[in-house]
Amino acid sequence: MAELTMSEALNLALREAMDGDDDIITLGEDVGVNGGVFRITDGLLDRFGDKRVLDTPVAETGIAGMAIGLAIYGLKPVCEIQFSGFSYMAFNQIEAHASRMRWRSRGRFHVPIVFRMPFGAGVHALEHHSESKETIYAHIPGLKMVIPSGPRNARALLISAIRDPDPVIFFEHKALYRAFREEVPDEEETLPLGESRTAREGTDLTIVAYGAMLHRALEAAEKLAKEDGAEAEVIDLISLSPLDDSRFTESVRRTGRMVVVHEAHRSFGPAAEIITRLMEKSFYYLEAPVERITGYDIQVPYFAREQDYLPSVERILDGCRRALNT
Amino acid sequence: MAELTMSEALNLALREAMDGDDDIITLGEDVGVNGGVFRITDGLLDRFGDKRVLDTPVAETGIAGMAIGLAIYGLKPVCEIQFSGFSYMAFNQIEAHASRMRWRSRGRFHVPIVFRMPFGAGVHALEHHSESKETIYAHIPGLKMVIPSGPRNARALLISAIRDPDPVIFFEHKALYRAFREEVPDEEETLPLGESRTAREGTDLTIVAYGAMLHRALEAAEKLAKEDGAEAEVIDLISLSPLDDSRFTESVRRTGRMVVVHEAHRSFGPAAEIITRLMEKSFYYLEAPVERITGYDIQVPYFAREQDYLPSVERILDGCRRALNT
Amino acid sequence: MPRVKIGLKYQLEYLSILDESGEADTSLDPDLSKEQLLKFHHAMLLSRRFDEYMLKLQRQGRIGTFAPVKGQEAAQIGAVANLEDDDWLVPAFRETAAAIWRGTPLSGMLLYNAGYNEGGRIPDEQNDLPIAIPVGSQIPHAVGIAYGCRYQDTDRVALTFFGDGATSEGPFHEALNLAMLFETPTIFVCQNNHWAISTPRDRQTRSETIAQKAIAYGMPGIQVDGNDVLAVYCAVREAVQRARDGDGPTLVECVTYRMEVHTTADDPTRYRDEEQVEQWAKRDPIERLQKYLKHKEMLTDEDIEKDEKEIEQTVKQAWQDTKEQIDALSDASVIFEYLYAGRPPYLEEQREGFVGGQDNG
Amino acid sequence: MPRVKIGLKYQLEYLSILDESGEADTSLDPDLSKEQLLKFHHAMLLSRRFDEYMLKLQRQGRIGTFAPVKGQEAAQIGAVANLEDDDWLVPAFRETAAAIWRGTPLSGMLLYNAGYNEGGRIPDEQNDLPIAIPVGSQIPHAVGIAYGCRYQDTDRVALTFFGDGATSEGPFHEALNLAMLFETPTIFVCQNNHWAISTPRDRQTRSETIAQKAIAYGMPGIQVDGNDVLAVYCAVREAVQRARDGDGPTLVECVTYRMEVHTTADDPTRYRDEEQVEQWAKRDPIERLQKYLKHKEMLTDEDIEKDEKEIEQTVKQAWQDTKEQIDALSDASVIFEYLYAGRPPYLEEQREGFVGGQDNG
Ligand SMILES: Cc1ncc(C[n+]2csc(CCOP(=O)(O)OP(=O)(O)O)c2C)c(N)n1
Ligand SMILES: Cc1ncc(C[n+]2csc(CCOP(=O)(O)OP(=O)(O)O)c2C)c(N)n1
Ligand SMILES: [Mg+2]
Ligand SMILES: [Mg+2]
Repeated sequence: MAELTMSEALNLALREAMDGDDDIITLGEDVGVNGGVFRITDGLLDRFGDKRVLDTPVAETGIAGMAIGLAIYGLKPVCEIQFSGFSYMAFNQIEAHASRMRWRSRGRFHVPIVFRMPFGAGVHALEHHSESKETIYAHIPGLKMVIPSGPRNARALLISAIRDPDPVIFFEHKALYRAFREEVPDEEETLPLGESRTAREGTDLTIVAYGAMLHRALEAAEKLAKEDGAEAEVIDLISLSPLDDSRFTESVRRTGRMVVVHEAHRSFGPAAEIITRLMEKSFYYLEAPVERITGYDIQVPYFAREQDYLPSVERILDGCRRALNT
Repeated sequence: MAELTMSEALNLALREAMDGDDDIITLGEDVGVNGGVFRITDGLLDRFGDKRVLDTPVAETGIAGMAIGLAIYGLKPVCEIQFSGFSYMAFNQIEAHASRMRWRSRGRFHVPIVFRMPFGAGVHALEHHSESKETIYAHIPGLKMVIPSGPRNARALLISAIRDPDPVIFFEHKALYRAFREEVPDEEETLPLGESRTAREGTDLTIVAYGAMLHRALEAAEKLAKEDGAEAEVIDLISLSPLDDSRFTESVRRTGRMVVVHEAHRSFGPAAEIITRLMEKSFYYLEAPVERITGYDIQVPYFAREQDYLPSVERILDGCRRALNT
Repeated sequence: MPRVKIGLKYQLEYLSILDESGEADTSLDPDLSKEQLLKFHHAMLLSRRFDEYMLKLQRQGRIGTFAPVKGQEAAQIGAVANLEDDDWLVPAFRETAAAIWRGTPLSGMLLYNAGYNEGGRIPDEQNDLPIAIPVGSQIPHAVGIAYGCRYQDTDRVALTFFGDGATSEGPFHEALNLAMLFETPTIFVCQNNHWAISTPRDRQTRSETIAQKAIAYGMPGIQVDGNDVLAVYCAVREAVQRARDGDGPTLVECVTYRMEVHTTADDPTRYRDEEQVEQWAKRDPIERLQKYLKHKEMLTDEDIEKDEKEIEQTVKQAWQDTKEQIDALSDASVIFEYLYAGRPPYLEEQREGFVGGQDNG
Repeated sequence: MPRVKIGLKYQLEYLSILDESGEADTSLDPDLSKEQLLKFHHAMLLSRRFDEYMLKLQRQGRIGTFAPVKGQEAAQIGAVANLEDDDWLVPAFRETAAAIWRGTPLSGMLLYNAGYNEGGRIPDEQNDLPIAIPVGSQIPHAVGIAYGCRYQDTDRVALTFFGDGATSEGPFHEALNLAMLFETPTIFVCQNNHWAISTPRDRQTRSETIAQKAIAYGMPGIQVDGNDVLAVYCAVREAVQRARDGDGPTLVECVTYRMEVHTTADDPTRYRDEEQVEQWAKRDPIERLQKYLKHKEMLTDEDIEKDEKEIEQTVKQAWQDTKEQIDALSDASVIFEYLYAGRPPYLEEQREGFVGGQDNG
């Protein structure tokens, strides 16, 4: 057992996966000599050589398109898109080809690619470096969309994503990279994609969150317990697609109340889908309107005010209280 | 008053707008000599010359980026993206620049661009020619997203969109281009963006739809009236962004039941936002779970089976009956 | 060296072997075997007739929109004739002749054009990608595939087709640059057919040739007479050889002409002069090859007639097969297949709802 | 004409006027006025010192990440010095020197780098676009703007800056092609500073020069010594003249060097040799200009010292101003501004919730 940060855990996952499988190739801007701008690919070039760790030019469409070719050929590319805000440069490749190759070829080809992308606000970064537009990817059939919440599950999920036979959009929250350490087992660990987890048990209210906001949700839950004596169950979604709607549905059947938290924009954001699934599956169990505590429908402000954009623990707590008191 | 098809009405709108304002420039693939692959720009080149009607190379990023430059300079470009399925080639320009230029420059610049795009299934087209991914655009702050449902409102909305000081994604449903004729007044008509309309009045149930699905919703409403004696109110959303949530909310306060219809994919699609807004604003008025009748979470099948993908009148009717009978 | 000329590494060339009357430049004639040449001829003729047949079917409403290949047979056959079976082909959407050469069943293409996803399946063992519709978007795939070929120490190559219009798209640019950087064994074959729907070649780009775009990447480029199957064959042969030898990619521009509508949804009378089409008809690649073959006494009018008859049968049979395949197709619930390796729960619910005739939330 | 060489229209050239010791090639020296040359010098020096000051502020945690300009002052000043006030400038994200020349207040740049959106506002009447971060994405804007200039029959031009890395991106390609097709008065200035974060120039593209990429569009291109402000000035002057005369766009490659970190989040010791940096230090654009000016007896060490002092004051004052501006900034609810011309109801609800300290649905 080692105590790792999420960035170390992701690095470990890549190393482990690549150690065990020569078909895995890592490519992207600055992933080789520089080890990635967040050092997630640190040491891979030395270990695996420049045939397996490709420093590419600044060309997201080319990177994604080349990765699709690699995958069709039979390899397993892991692309780093330097920031999710630049993935739109490659959006056509992802929408038109990665998501459809299995389908278009009726199973003749499939594209086991992982598109790794740092996302999210809170690290004092520049414009386009703080986006949370996971909705866009979650909406596209044929893609999977995974968001780990800490070192241990990040490592397990990345290995699973690399082995998954389908394209996975893998969002890594920048604010979590070095936020805390967690025990990560020495032996390999995987986690199924498409399954959420219960991060905290509770009986009075269900909070659904993921990524960095999970930790604010947990903090709010602790405060709620201390200050209001109410126990919130906190669900960590992990996968937005496939969306595991069974766990939160089951939870709300017990608690009757739900708060959904994310830093993506509010309108047409993930919370809407989660709330709708709940309504479809557990309408009559709901005792109060669901609250959504989200990023606003504005661009993420530059860093002096990025916290004003993000759901704060206070906002989450207020949402919980409204849900509890109606 | 002339009886026009929607394609004729859109052509009229472009002509009228360009007649009155030299700053309006139309650009896109095949929009000049060929008059557009759907003939929406027919005759514009002859009338306005090749300085105002630009046949571009096949380069969506370039088209969108050039349009942004034109708009910053002070002109009012109307871009045709040949099919919405190819707009992803320009997605970075739209997300990173069109939607943000006012914001990034603190109002110094703004970009009054209309991105016209045919979308939707039902005309026996090829792959990528039948998409309905309006969610993606509706989710992005700084964009407006408009979808007309017939000749008369298409003409009025296009003129409003062109005059709007902000970027508007204007989705034109291919199956409506020549589906029917409607009286279009001789004098200019505009419609405010961000306002929905009531397409049919009713008291028992509210159906929310837009684009081509509006007409299926209306058909279902007629059947429902005839076969079940229930009167559905049908709301035509028109704008997805800004989303007018007041009209359908008000309607459901009267009817207590809602069915949302769209051909976009189901998960993380527009219905989720509509349902969530309703829940946030009228939770206690809801007498039954809201039904969503949508395209499935699959790629639109090739044309022999595209109708299997689309919400049929039957599916809508079933949804209405479920909403009424629970 | 204050103001000096910069010498460029690669010199562009133009290659043509067969002239319009079918006369070959003897110094360049690759002297292919009769068998090989007749195979070219048969494939080009079959492709032409199949194309014409599909156009008829489309006009009768039996199949949907498609992009006719007429006029571009030499550019396609001359190119893919250089590939081994397990080399890779990455087409755009107008490569009917190439697909025929590679072994794609005609009935599969018809099924595709009749609107059934099943038609998109490429036979196992045939290393061809399905049709790619977003212009230029397939080009980077040929870089990744070719990289894979080298990575696994094979001498396989990847050849990709695209049009003059596609060269204006970003993915073309990014792909060629990547291919040079990683020295992938990719052959980029541009079929410059002078049109991108209604946009003529000289409104697509101001470069005098498409071939010279290779210079932007330090890549060798060559322009060939694309209606001359021998010239295309020889130019692509060089490019394939270079790729197999580990010397990286090449851009080959085939100058040809789209003799038909862009697709069956298009009306070229709106934007192009019939005269230009007539001029190009004189350079027809099939006629030219026939003249050459007759001159070489490898082909007679009787041979052609025989071939034509056989082809007529093949094509009709293909449509028969397709109709039977359509009749035998299982129910429409196949639309829920091939999204993922497995079907996630929400999708299974949707499928069940579809099968059961009711929407599942 | 079976196998023939294709002649290319444009001959590429390399231009250099000042050598590394500050000696000018007299046949090429543009003989600028003393006033003009001292203005260059002042702007370059101010830019250098401002950059260094910002680096200090960043290291002290007072401002956030930014991209230092050190080493590229000649490439920027030499280029923008050709613009009239109402010409347009379309920068990327490293154009501090150009912004200074154009009149952007230092305090605005500091405010931006301190994380306040207010810093992004360009003064009215200054036709500069805000910083564009997605690499290469700003290039097409300079085509549209330049089109507008011609459309309204002005002789204004648009000049855009981008890096060597940006030339690998699709938007670069699409923009240059469009500019040639519509003959827009656009000047494309590539600052080839040899690095794109950790990727060296020769791993960015295999073309021997960036300038030759112009050939792909039939566009004139030229490579210049980007640390030679006179060479940059002259090359861009030609390009601007061509643009004003209605003769379309030009690609100018300025060969220069990024002397600092990529951004303050970057650690170049991981990927580059200090030796290379030292080599380039000998070609420093400011020193070179100073030698030239001294040689011409237009500048003395005392003049420089005086200028340095003045600059020190200017820079410190700018930071004072910025701090005051920050203190005077209104509450954070400004984050709800400038999304649209008006504020739609749902957004107003969100703003009200924010101001009132509670979430509004
Ligand atoms: C990205 C994209 N934009 C637009 C279209 C519509 N479209 C289909 S073919 C075509 C022209 C392509 O021209 P070219 O590359 O020369 O190929 P050709 O049709 O001549 O074979 C266009 C614009 C498309 N399919 N994809
Ligand atoms: C589309 C996009 N991809 C990646 C990045 C991250 N990034 C910022 S600068 C840079 C390198 C740019 O190199 P170059 O164009 O040479 O400009 P320079 O930094 O040398 O000024 C990269 C990859 C980005 N900003 N935008
Ligand atoms: Mg073409
Ligand atoms: Mg650089």
